[in-house]
Amino acid sequence: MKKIMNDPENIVPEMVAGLVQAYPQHLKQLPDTEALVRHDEASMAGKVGVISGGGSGHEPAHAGFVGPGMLSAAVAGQVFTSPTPDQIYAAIKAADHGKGVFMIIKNYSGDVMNFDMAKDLAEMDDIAVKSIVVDDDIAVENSTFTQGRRGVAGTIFMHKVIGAAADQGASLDELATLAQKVKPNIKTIAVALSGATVPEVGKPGFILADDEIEYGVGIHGEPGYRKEKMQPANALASELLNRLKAEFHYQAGDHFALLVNGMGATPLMEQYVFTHNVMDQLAADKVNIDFTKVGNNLTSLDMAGVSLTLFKLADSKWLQALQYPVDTIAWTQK
Amino acid sequence: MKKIMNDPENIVPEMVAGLVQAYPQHLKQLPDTEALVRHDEASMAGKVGVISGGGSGHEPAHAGFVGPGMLSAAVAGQVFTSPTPDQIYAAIKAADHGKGVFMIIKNYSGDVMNFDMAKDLAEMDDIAVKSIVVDDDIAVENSTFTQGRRGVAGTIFMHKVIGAAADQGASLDELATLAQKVKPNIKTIAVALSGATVPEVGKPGFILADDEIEYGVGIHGEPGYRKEKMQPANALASELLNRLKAEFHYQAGDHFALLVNGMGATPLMEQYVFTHNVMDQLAADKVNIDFTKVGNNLTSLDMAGVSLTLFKLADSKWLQALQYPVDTIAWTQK
Amino acid sequence: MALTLENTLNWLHGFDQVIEAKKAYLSQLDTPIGDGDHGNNLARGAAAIEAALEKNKPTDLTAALKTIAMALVSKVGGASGALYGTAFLEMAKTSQKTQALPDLLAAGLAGIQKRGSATTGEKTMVDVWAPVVTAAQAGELDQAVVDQAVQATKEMQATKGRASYVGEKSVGHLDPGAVSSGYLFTELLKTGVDK
Amino acid sequence: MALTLENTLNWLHGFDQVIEAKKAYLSQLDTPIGDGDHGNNLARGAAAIEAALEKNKPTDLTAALKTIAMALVSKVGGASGALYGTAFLEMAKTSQKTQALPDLLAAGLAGIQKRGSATTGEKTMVDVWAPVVTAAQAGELDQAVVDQAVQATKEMQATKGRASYVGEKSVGHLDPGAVSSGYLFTELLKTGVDK
Ligand SMILES: Nc1ncnc2c1ncn2[C@@H]1O[C@H](COP(=O)(O)OP(=O)(O)O)[C@@H](O)[C@H]1O
Ligand SMILES: Nc1ncnc2c1ncn2[C@@H]1O[C@H](COP(=O)(O)OP(=O)(O)O)[C@@H](O)[C@H]1O
Ligand SMILES: [Mg+2]
Ligand SMILES: [Mg+2]
Ligand SMILES: [Mg+2]
Ligand SMILES: [Mg+2]
Repeated sequence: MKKIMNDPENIVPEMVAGLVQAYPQHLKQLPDTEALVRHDEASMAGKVGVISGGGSGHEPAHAGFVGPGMLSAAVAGQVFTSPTPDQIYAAIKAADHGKGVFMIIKNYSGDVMNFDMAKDLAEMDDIAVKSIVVDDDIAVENSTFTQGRRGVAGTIFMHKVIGAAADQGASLDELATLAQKVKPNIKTIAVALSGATVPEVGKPGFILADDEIEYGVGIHGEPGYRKEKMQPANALASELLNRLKAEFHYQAGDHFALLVNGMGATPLMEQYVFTHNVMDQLAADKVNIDFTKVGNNLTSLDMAGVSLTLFKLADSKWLQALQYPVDTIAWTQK
Repeated sequence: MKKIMNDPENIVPEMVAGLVQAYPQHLKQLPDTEALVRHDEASMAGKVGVISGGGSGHEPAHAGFVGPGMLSAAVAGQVFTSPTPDQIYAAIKAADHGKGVFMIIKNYSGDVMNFDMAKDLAEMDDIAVKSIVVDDDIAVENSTFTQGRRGVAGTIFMHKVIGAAADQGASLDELATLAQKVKPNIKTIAVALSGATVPEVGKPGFILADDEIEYGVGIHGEPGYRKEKMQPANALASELLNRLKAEFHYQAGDHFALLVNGMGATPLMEQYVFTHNVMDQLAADKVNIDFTKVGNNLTSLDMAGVSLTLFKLADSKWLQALQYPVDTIAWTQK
Repeated sequence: MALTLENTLNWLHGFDQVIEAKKAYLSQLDTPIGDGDHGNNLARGAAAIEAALEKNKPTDLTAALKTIAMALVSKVGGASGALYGTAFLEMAKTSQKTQALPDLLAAGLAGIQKRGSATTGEKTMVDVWAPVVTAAQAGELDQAVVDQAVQATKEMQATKGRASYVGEKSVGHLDPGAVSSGYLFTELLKTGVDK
Repeated sequence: MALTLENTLNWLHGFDQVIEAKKAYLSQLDTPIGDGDHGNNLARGAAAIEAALEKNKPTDLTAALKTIAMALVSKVGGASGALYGTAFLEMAKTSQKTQALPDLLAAGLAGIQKRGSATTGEKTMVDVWAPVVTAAQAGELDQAVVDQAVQATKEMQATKGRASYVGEKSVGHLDPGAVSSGYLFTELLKTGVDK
């Protein structure tokens, strides 16, 4: 393992320090935490705060999405490990401007439990907190025999839609209702070409052969649903789209937003080729893609691969929310 | 080699197709070329056109920097291979709105010769063309015994400064003068952790051992100045900063812009850690960093590593140019 | 069978040492069915417990358990941080009323179940805590109970926690949280509190 | 010693086949001292020449040379595209006045030097073109001249082109553009134009 780092135990604090040094116009670090809040205090006045976070290793998520029109604050846990309740609570306090705080959580037991504990702490201080648990990864069966589906890259669409609504003055209850409506319309599926190496572990979480890929891998290297020989981009696109089609039963004339997300080590060149194949296939099905985003948005350290998210724009306001102005490190739009 | 692609011979046209499908609001493809021009025609009216380009494999450069405030058009050659003069000429024609066209070229023989040929073609059609050849890579000795220094990631600062000036109405001559002034103030040096694999070649251009790095590698895998054992991020930062310091002889109170550029396979987490170490060391030298950008801006396919660019802000207008509004796929700023 | 300030400190010192020693093994157990961090997570917690006990120097059992809980809650992260943290927090609360080991462990288990809503048979640390509590309440807690409980998680299919995402493939692997809980109770027994 | 439509077509067909066959080798030569694409670059050009000659069916030498030049210019890219393209464009221009081989090759060389401003000894294709032109002008062009010129690039240190970035390390490697130029002249000789 070669990684640009110093002591692996300090990789998260050093990363957070780098973020704040590089982008003081966007972020402020809360004292004694790895929680980052918007530099622009005024943009939060009188609005519900929106926070998110989780383990580190998914950069630019989540701090890269903190700013006007999106998150109020983000909390960075250790690599692939939920942040602790005290840190989440610090973010809640910083994000609260009298209207309460909405938390966007990815469905992992650690995240759910630690954010829940933080909510308990906040409620003891009379801060109103509501939350949504995003579970967009269709690779995992959605049965009572699991913890439910995992929350992965589609979460950034939730950040964007909720962030836009909060910026426009939606109440905490309205955000909770909106999030519940949006949630079943965001679905994601990934393919991995290589495993990610957690700095403190020093070797990949899983190993694929030189000609092997794995469908359905999670953002911490959780196993997927099938390994097979490497396929052309076009075939990868078909496989992943077929899975999404089986979920959405999409039809000619349907409207979607599309996210092609690089897992960390896959160059943009490959992501654009993949996007091309995906969009051609969707066009053949006469599905409308009204919004597209391509790039490393919610990564898995140095994993090679991509994930594909479709967000069914069942309500035209959701497209407006995606197009709403935003000013963060990783997503800026006029 | 596992890459998300179809036929490697078609990787560039498929990538360009994906770009245009994903971002029609930013880019238009010129017929029968891999040249991309701003979607927003009106933003170019009455202004000097600014074009750039080069071999592909450096994404998001160069198409990712096409838009109001930056490039008018970009030309994508085959992977690591200069685009051909006919395609460059098509970009010149699309970028020309009566005030001429300024070309930003990276110092590689292929690029220089093909852009020169395109200029010959344009001048036969009475389009005024001027250009700058950026040579920011200090890894290579700047002697008469080489083709001069290579043009690498610092070029995007040139795109930004020239793009801002063009947008504010600078003439072709003014842009040429500005570019000449800016050029010696941009300097870059890289460290590679692994080599890049050209899709059609199928194996890495160079191979580093599991614990080995190479300083000074170029963006096409051109050899650097020293191989050694992997070092902590802090030591990498010192090595690269010492080289830059020896060039700039910077002193307490100097003002710089900073670019930390990922080579393609290096996660943002590592880039932020490296940024932190770099900025701490610059702060210790009491050097002011007035502008910072971190991320994959001018990559080398799937190479792991980073490059470090310092841009001496000898004229305060240059900082304003960096901060000037821009609206492209990869660099958006209000 | 009661916890005291002294045996609790011995207990946790022992646990912290084992965790540090078994850090790599625990993360390795977490690799096929999880995300490979359980050992690193707990090692951060173990170091934090040592530092906090050193710094706070608690003078009664409740203070000690609370110090331990807060160290876990604020340093471990992940599922196990919230779970172990809640367990020790509930034990601290209960210790104000009783110091009886079975009651304290039962309070810890209740905390884990409140936080994670897992029952037995779901291949989690609950599968170690629950039989240990039952045995302690019956006055029959010994190393065999602990070892059997840990081993039993091997053949279970996970339906809670990250391992549930692996589905059937979780069968055949020990649960990392069960193994670390096994260390916790092994160290408890070493203090002789059950004698 | 004159180029005709017929021997030029034979010449280029031969060249295109060799390039396709030697594509991997040429890229391999370009790896230690360049960016490993010279074979792929020229293979695109070779295919384009074949396609363009097939499509345009030129009926005189000038048209043939121009077709070849445009195919190279628009498909090869990189340094070699501009250089080979300019060489054939200059040969096309000159062929309107003379079809004598030495004059045409000299025009090609002049084009390469105008475009790339390299002289001999800089480890580029000029180090093959220049001795070939000299020999042709003296009526002494044969395979030995070509082979010697190519081999001589091995011990040179590059001061032009991408290989110049390697500095001293370029010594000991054949120059890829010199090798491909060697193929060009080898195929030229095979047409018997020198007889
Ligand atoms: N809902 C739950 N209830 C009880 N224990 C659980 C639950 N979810 C996870 N665990 C325990 O946590 C352990 C994993 O801890 P750890 O690896 O530190 O956290 P994470 O899964 O967040 O990476 C599992 O082995 C399991 O014993
Ligand atoms: N300035 C120059 N003058 C003459 N020949 C040159 C010059 N620069 C490069 N070359 C030739 O071009 C060859 C490299 O071609 P190629 O690999 O296709 O282009 P690139 O260097 O752009 O990748 C070199 O081996 C050399 O012979
Ligand atoms: Mg974890
Ligand atoms: Mg090249
Ligand atoms: Mg884990
Ligand atoms: Mg080359």
